[in-house]
Amino acid sequence: MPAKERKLTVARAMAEAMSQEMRIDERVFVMGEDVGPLGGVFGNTRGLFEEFGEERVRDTPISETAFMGAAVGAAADGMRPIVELMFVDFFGVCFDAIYNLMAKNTYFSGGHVNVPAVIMTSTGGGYSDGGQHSQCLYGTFAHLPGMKVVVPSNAFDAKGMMTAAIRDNSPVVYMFHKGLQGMGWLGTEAGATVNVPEEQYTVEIGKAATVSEGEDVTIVSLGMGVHHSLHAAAQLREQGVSAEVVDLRSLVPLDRDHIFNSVKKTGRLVVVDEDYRSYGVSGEIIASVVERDISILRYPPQRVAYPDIPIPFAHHMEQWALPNAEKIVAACLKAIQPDE
Amino acid sequence: MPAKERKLTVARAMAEAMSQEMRIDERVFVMGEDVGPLGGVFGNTRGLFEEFGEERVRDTPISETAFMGAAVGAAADGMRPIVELMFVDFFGVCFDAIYNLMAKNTYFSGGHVNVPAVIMTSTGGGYSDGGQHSQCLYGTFAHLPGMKVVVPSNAFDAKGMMTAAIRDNSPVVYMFHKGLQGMGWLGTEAGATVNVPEEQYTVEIGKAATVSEGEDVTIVSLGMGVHHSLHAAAQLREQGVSAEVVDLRSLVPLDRDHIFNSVKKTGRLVVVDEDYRSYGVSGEIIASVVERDISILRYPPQRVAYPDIPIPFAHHMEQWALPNAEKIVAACLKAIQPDE
Amino acid sequence: MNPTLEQKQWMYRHMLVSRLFEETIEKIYLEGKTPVFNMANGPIPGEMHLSNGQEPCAVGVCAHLNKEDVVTATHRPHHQAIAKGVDLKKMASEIFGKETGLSGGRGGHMHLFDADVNFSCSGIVGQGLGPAVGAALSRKMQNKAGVAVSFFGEGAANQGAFHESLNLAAVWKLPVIFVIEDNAWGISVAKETATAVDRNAVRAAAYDMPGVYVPGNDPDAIFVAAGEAVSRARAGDGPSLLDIETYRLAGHFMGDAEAYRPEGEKEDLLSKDPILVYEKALLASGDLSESDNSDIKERAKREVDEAIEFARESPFSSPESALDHVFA
Amino acid sequence: MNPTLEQKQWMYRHMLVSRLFEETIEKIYLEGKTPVFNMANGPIPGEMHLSNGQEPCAVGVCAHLNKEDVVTATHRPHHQAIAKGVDLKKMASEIFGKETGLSGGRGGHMHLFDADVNFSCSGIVGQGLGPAVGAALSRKMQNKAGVAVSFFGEGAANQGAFHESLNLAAVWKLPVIFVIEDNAWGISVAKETATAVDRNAVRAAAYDMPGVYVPGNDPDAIFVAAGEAVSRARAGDGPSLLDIETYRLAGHFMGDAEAYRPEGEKEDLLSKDPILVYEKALLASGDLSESDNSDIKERAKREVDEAIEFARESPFSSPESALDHVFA
Ligand SMILES: Cc1ncc(C[n+]2csc(CCOP(=O)(O)OP(=O)(O)O)c2C)c(N)n1
Ligand SMILES: Cc1ncc(C[n+]2csc(CCOP(=O)(O)OP(=O)(O)O)c2C)c(N)n1
Ligand SMILES: [Mg+2]
Ligand SMILES: [Mg+2]
Repeated sequence: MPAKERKLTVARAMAEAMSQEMRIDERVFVMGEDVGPLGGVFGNTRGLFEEFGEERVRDTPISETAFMGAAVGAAADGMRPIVELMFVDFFGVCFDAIYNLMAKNTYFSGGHVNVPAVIMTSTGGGYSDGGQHSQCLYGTFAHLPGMKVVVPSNAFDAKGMMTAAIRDNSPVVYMFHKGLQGMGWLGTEAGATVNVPEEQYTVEIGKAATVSEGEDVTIVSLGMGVHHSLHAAAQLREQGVSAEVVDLRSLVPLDRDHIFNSVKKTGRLVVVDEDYRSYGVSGEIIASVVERDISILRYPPQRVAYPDIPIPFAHHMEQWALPNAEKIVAACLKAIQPDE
Repeated sequence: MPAKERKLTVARAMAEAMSQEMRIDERVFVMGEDVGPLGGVFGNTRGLFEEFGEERVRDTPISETAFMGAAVGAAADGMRPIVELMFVDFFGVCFDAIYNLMAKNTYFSGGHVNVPAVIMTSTGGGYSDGGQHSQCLYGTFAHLPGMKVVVPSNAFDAKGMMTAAIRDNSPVVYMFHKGLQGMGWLGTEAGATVNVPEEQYTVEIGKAATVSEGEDVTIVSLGMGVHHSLHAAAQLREQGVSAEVVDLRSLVPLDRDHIFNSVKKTGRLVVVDEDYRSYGVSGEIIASVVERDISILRYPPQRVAYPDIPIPFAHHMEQWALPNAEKIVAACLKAIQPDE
Repeated sequence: MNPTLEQKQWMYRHMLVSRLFEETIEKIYLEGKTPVFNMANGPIPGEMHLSNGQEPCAVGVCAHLNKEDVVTATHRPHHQAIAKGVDLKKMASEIFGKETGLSGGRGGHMHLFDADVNFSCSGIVGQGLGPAVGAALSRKMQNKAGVAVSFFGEGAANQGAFHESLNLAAVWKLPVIFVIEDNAWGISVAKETATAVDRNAVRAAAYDMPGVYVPGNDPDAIFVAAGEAVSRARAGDGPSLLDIETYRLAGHFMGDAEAYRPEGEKEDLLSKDPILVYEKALLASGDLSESDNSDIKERAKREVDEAIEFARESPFSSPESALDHVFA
Repeated sequence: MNPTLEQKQWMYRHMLVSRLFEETIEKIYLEGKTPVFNMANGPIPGEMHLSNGQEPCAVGVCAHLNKEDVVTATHRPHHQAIAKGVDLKKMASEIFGKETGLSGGRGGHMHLFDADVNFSCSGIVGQGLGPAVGAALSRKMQNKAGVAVSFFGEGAANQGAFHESLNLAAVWKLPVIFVIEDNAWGISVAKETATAVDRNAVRAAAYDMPGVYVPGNDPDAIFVAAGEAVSRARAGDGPSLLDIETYRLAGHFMGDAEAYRPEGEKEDLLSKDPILVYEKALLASGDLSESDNSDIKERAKREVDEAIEFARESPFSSPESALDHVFA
């Protein structure tokens, strides 16, 4: 199979990026729970232990405070740790080391200390894992200064952004969605498993991408939401509506220009976010457009976001609450021509 | 001095509310670091130890994870704990117990378990306490479902909302701004120290208040920002501009109607927030208005918020970055008539 | 104090109910997940952590507890819930996500709450310790009967919450018992690579509290150690730590290939199945007659069958009711 | 191993510099804060945590360290910074919030970073332990010389970070030394009401590492204990815990009324000022001549004066430069 046609899952793309970078940069190492022989609960470190051994691929105790803190100390001392926080939901046991140290030490040191660490963490629900294993928390991480925050939606970006994240001299929080990983046991959105070049490359952090061009409405999303949005765009096309889908890819830095230019073209905005609705990504995207020029929006912007409720276990409740293509279609139609 | 003319600091108003409720409800108790004989680093538990003793006013070890968790367990078992997190900046060491348990147990239990706990925590900077002791983090708490979040701006609200918070059967995060506390050693915004009735009363959680009426522009703010906004409104009045100032008081629930109605009247919106600008309160307020009806806003809404940078120690840098009346005046003028 | 005949039979029966319950859940869990295993499918979606092999810890401790006593448990909670007397029908129904479940399906297998018997559990490692301390504090302050028990794994003993909670319980001398179910694994990570000491019991000294190691995964031995700890707590003498050797006979969760286990471990553990060992011992000592045994087994089977049937036949709540119960 | 004469004089001198520095800072801190004490005013605004009385811990440990060794310190960092060799001018300037400060004024008194000597500190209790473990890991993985030392208070020993970090350092056998400066107080909370054990040294057993209690607030005794721990770390034999008795001669921060102290405690502590005690001992033993002593004092005063002058005269950076250095 020629290289350009090689399809990889997001999990394998992540592992490949790490492995290729570890080959050329001795300072890079991986730590976290079950990242060793198991290869990561979500498969993204598979093969690394076998290739690099237990020194550079370290299983940790269930001590997130210690190993996140250790990542800060190791990064400040010249290493380039990649640390896994197995589920983003666990951030509450170790966030101090992340948001007060990893994110701020460069600033506090006046630029004299860099903290080139990558935190990779799984997000998202949809498979009934209950309210402590299904959250996205994109807004939580993006709100606090000093960390870059990226959210790849497919394997190509996953590899390129992982390489970029490892090479970045600032801390990067790399949030991957479980439903895109390509782990059989979780079910995978097919669109996430795409062609991935064998060679190393980077996808610039801070740049959004238009993944489907359109004229009538701009759908801004990230991660799993991009796929729902693409499905919605396909359905809309059948109804004669041309939707443009923007994949944010990076929340910090946020590509405000890209969003603005798309909305300027279409005049309508729908934001799709699997994170909680209020005080998060969806509000910021909307505000960032209207504070710049409110006249470009013809009708009220719409949000398709997770409601402000904990995530219920039961399949039918959770699915009811999650964003999906149907809700996005309805929101787009409303954004285009609200019934007044 | 007749009761209605009795002025109290926010700190004393908080202590009075707790003490009055503790007298009539045996289940209420206070715990945290230095809440006992010291009376709280910010004075809000002064006198409680003397009145209620060490059983009900408990100094804790510096073990936030344990005592926040303990608050959850005690509340579920019928007590009504008031817990102090000395600075909100410390949430990173104990957030799991807060956002994953305190906030979600009612939901996870299908309503069979209540967690009537109050977390009181100090916010805000302005006195050069550096980047780990000056944050607001309003957006961080308000983003996550299951906790009510209140932010009083003066002693009257502080007392009434504390009483309401203690009586609420849901967890309430009570965020008080250090610059409003009335602790001499911190400097205090004079407008926060107001008349407070001696008797018990409640201020309903979830209702915003218009603290200054106006016609030309709506300034929405909370906590310390309310005072900056009032000063700005006074300056604007001299320039012939009539600004309406809305004090949110509560972030969760958010009084969207109140905000909307004010903006509908004035046609212009400025949001003032000492928390970090992106993915926080300011974006949510703006989005909540425009998603409902974009036509009521004549010009782009403006934000005066803390930039997306860690908080610098040096006085001149910090003051430069903080919201203040001058910035609000400028934003209002821009909101009213942008130079295009 | 050694268990009485009645207590032994109680422990045996509850171990059996737990085992049978999980064996049934295990089968149902796989419905809709074959040939392609996708966690999102079937009547019971999501993660499923079974406790087979760890039943002795639950019964040995809970044999000393009443309804009023508080238990906080973990992501692997079935055996503890059953030993604590959680309503089996509502529990099964919750695991199916049904309206008649403990929480109407909002919690699920990792979030079982039964306020009637003061049981709760949760999904983050080490999360239950603080709440147990708080429940114990509540009892002490209210001068109300009842102790609190927090169950957790040896992996959780490396969380900060362990340290903070044990210290807090000790300085406030609270009626709480911390119970480590040491199954030697935290998912794929072996205890010896994660924990600096051979036995977590020694860590009790860091909090000036008794720490007892109980080897053998034996209900009677656990009963004895737990009895002392519970009495101590009831007498107002403060907290204790129990460090119990146990075995996880299955994977961390269903779908776990268990490739990380050393060769032969699984077979060895299965050969030491604590329920079979206990059954044999009870029969040999005469604490259990053959006919008692079949009665107990039948009763256990009936209870489990009824619970599962109840769950199967219960309706789902309306999807929109997902919005309910966010606040009190 | 006991300190040599040179090492004793080094320790004495660095204690003096620290004390003098803080006495000077103390005066300047109060400028603009009288008659009304408002933390926001004066040339040095914000919180100010002095370390007077705790100098022996810093010098006794740092006497064994080189530039390459890593130190993470706390909200009370001056003595440690000085003993570690942080540039005194830049440090003073940082405390004044000036452009020539270690971080151009972005960090301040609780966030002193000097990469040249691998020193950093921070404001959240227990925050430095994990980073010290990470620095030690870095050295081990890179096969580079250097150990890491984390200083913290006895109050911090009740944080989860303590437990997790000591365990992690032990299982990975890292060259790190955990140093508790036990001044008996965490703000107004006495150690005996917050800590379940009399001496934190016993907690080392929970991580299978040596734990040494050093009474007396005595530089020489600390030197000896620290020497062993540092040698152990350099030899690749893993981490240690030092639990040092010390005194906080001032309030928790400036402005603290210290009403929580039992009567007489303050006077008692002041009468045991470790620098005076050490000075006397050195003079008595002949390890310090009167003329050496005045040389040392003069040199210390000069250093401090120069540093303060440098800070005073340095310009502020531009306010907008607050936007710089958020990212690398
Ligand atoms: C704070 C936190 N970290 C990691 C996890 C993921 N996780 C779930 S169970 C588990 C292993 C727990 O091991 P142990 O405490 O020994 O309990 P066991 O599963 O063996 O019963 C891990 C790492 C989690 N749920 N919470
Ligand atoms: C996690 C956290 N909790 C609380 C505080 C507030 N605080 C600052 S210093 C301090 C006391 C620390 O005591 P100790 O560790 O003994 O150090 P000492 O001040 O005595 O040097 C407290 C509670 C904090 N900074 N961080
Ligand atoms: Mg285990
Ligand atoms: Mg102390």
